[in-house]
Amino acid sequence: MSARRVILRCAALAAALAVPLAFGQGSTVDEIAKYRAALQDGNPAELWEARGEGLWKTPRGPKAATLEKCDLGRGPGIVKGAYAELPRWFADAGRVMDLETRLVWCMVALQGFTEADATKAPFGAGNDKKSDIEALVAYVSSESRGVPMNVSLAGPKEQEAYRLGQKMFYFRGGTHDFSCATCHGEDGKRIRLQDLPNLTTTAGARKAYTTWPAYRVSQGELRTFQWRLNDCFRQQRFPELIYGSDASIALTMFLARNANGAPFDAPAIKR
Amino acid sequence: MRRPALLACVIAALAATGIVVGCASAPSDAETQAAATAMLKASFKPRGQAGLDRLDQDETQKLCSEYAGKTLPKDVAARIERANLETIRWPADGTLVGDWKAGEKIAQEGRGMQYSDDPKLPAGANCYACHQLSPQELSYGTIGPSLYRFGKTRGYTDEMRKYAYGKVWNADAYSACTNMPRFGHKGILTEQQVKDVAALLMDPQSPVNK
Amino acid sequence: MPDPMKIRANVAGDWTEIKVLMSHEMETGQRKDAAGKVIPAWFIQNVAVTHNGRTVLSAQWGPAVAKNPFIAFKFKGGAKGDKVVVTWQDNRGEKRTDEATIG
Amino acid sequence: MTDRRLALDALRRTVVKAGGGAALAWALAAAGVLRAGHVSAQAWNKAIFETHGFDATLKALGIAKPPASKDVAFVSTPDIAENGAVVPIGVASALPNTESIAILIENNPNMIAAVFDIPPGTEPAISTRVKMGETSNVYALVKADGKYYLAAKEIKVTLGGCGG
Repeated sequence: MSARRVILRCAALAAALAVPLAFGQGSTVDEIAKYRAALQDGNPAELWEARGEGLWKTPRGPKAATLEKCDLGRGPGIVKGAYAELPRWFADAGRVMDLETRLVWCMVALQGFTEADATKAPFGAGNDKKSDIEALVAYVSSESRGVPMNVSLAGPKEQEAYRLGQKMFYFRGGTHDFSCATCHGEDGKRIRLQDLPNLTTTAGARKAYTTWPAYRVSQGELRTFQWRLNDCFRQQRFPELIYGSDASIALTMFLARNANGAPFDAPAIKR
Repeated sequence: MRRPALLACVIAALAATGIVVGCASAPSDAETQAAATAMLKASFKPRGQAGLDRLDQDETQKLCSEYAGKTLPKDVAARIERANLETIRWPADGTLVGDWKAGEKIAQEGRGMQYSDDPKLPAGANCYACHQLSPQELSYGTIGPSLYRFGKTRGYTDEMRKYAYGKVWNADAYSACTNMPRFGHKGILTEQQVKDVAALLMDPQSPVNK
Repeated sequence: MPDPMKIRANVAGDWTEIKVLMSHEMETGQRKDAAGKVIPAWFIQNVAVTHNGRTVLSAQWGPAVAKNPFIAFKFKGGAKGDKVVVTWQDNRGEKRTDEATIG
Repeated sequence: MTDRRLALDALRRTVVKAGGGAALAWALAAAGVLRAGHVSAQAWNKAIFETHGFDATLKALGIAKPPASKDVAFVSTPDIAENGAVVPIGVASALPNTESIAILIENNPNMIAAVFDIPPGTEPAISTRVKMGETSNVYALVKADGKYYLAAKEIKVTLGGCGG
């Protein structure tokens, strides 16, 4: 029925025209703002947050351990405010990590999962293929709501990740010559009717970064920042970004650091 | 996630090729660029029609990445435009515009060249993602300029038809480091498709010119 | 087993406001999977909300209710500390009941 | 009290057809007779959820075309939905003795999306979210004091972003 048609249209895009002539651009934009506002009250991301909290506190894996001793950077078990300080350097892992790579690391180190198991299905697909990581990210990130972003570049590896992430942002490639900057390098632009944040400015990076993870109504799923990057590169016509790869973390570092100072405001809800 | 040693490898590789990486000082821009490129190649995997070769930059992509966010020097811009102009394959039959109705469909179609797309299906150009064209379509983007009344305002001349075709085939030939893909040059669109898009812009009967 | 609901129940003056989020696919039965096979319909059909054993809202739904359904409404007579109970049942006969305390 | 409500009106017919039992349990639960959580049966009026188009739907409900009422209003309902998979709909009735509120989407394959029964003491206003396959008229069908009333609104469905 409707959902199928919605998806077909999504895929084909061609049908995007359901708005008749009488509607001016101004009112279209206003009405879509109203639509987005109406969604704010009652965000299904809360369902993921609740499931994630359960997963965090339940003994799991070969070692039957909880994640309550997982050190997200502020000390073992401290979840409050952790997301607002990530990515960061972790000496025990010898690597700069974002939340998702850190969660995988904890699932391996504390719970005894293999890395392959922990990263098997990072992006959920419906009730039969729920992602534990998406739920954990929803929970952990929700514990930073209202906390100002405070990503540190104190260490050399953190600085390096930031520099490489910046380069990556401007890297043009693929069949379409797209880089991140193609769509996210200027103020006030949009693709179709979708507003594009200018991620090269503090204001743009803040607005974008602090509203991920988010419940995507188009997918009915809670999506993380790794997913956001993965899907951007798909649309950039690049090959697939490897989950938790160095490039994914470097780019996250670049964007998260640029958002410093802004209160974190997710999980959010988006189209 | 098994790549904590990657950056170290990159640095080692750079050192091996004779680039000295200072320990205390920040690396040069070129060194960072090289490290970023190496990191990128290790961070993607081939999927569907998108192989790792898509990360191999051609000269235009390399220069446009290097100068992104900076002013593009005039001589570099001229070099890029010249090189890209030479790539344009003009139609053997001399006809530069095709069917605007087919062009409208191509302008609406967002699929093509993504690893999630069926490579057997023709790719679209998704012009509306970035441009206003036919006034009936209100869901258009603003990354590129409005092309509404493209032919009507510029005149239905041979020169403009040639420009429309050439621009769709290889936009960098006319504007170095533009955001616009090089649809013909990169094999996204066929010659006929480029003609059809040109028709959408240049046919007096096209809704774009109404 | 279905995931728990998220229920908010807050009293302000005479009115108690209830907001419920349910974890459910709400599959329409008209979509196809990647292999072209129809994905069977799977959706919540009945919902009931009770306060102190009295029904304050009941509903019948079709598959056009959005995935991970949300409802919000108000009723009179709730007091801080009272329990509100929400139950749903879907077309597979699966059921979920959760409760919340009015705050 | 149960027969005052739209869904239950229709439900009774199902109950009769199905021979009672299970369906009745839900009806009773909905009416607050059984304790919540003790409902094991399923009662759902299949007939009213399988109609397409306005006339067929009214017929399934067993009613004539109701008059439009200014006392039935859409609240917090946008004119344009950025994505048809989730369309917020709010309906409020100012009619005395409102008994039920139904949401109907004309161009969906099945027109009735949801029926809410409003017992005394519950505000006749409900917010929820529906799916829409395409731009369509959306109706709020309210039963109050035994009579039906209607409000209509067109909601346009568009899609943004790159697509695909």
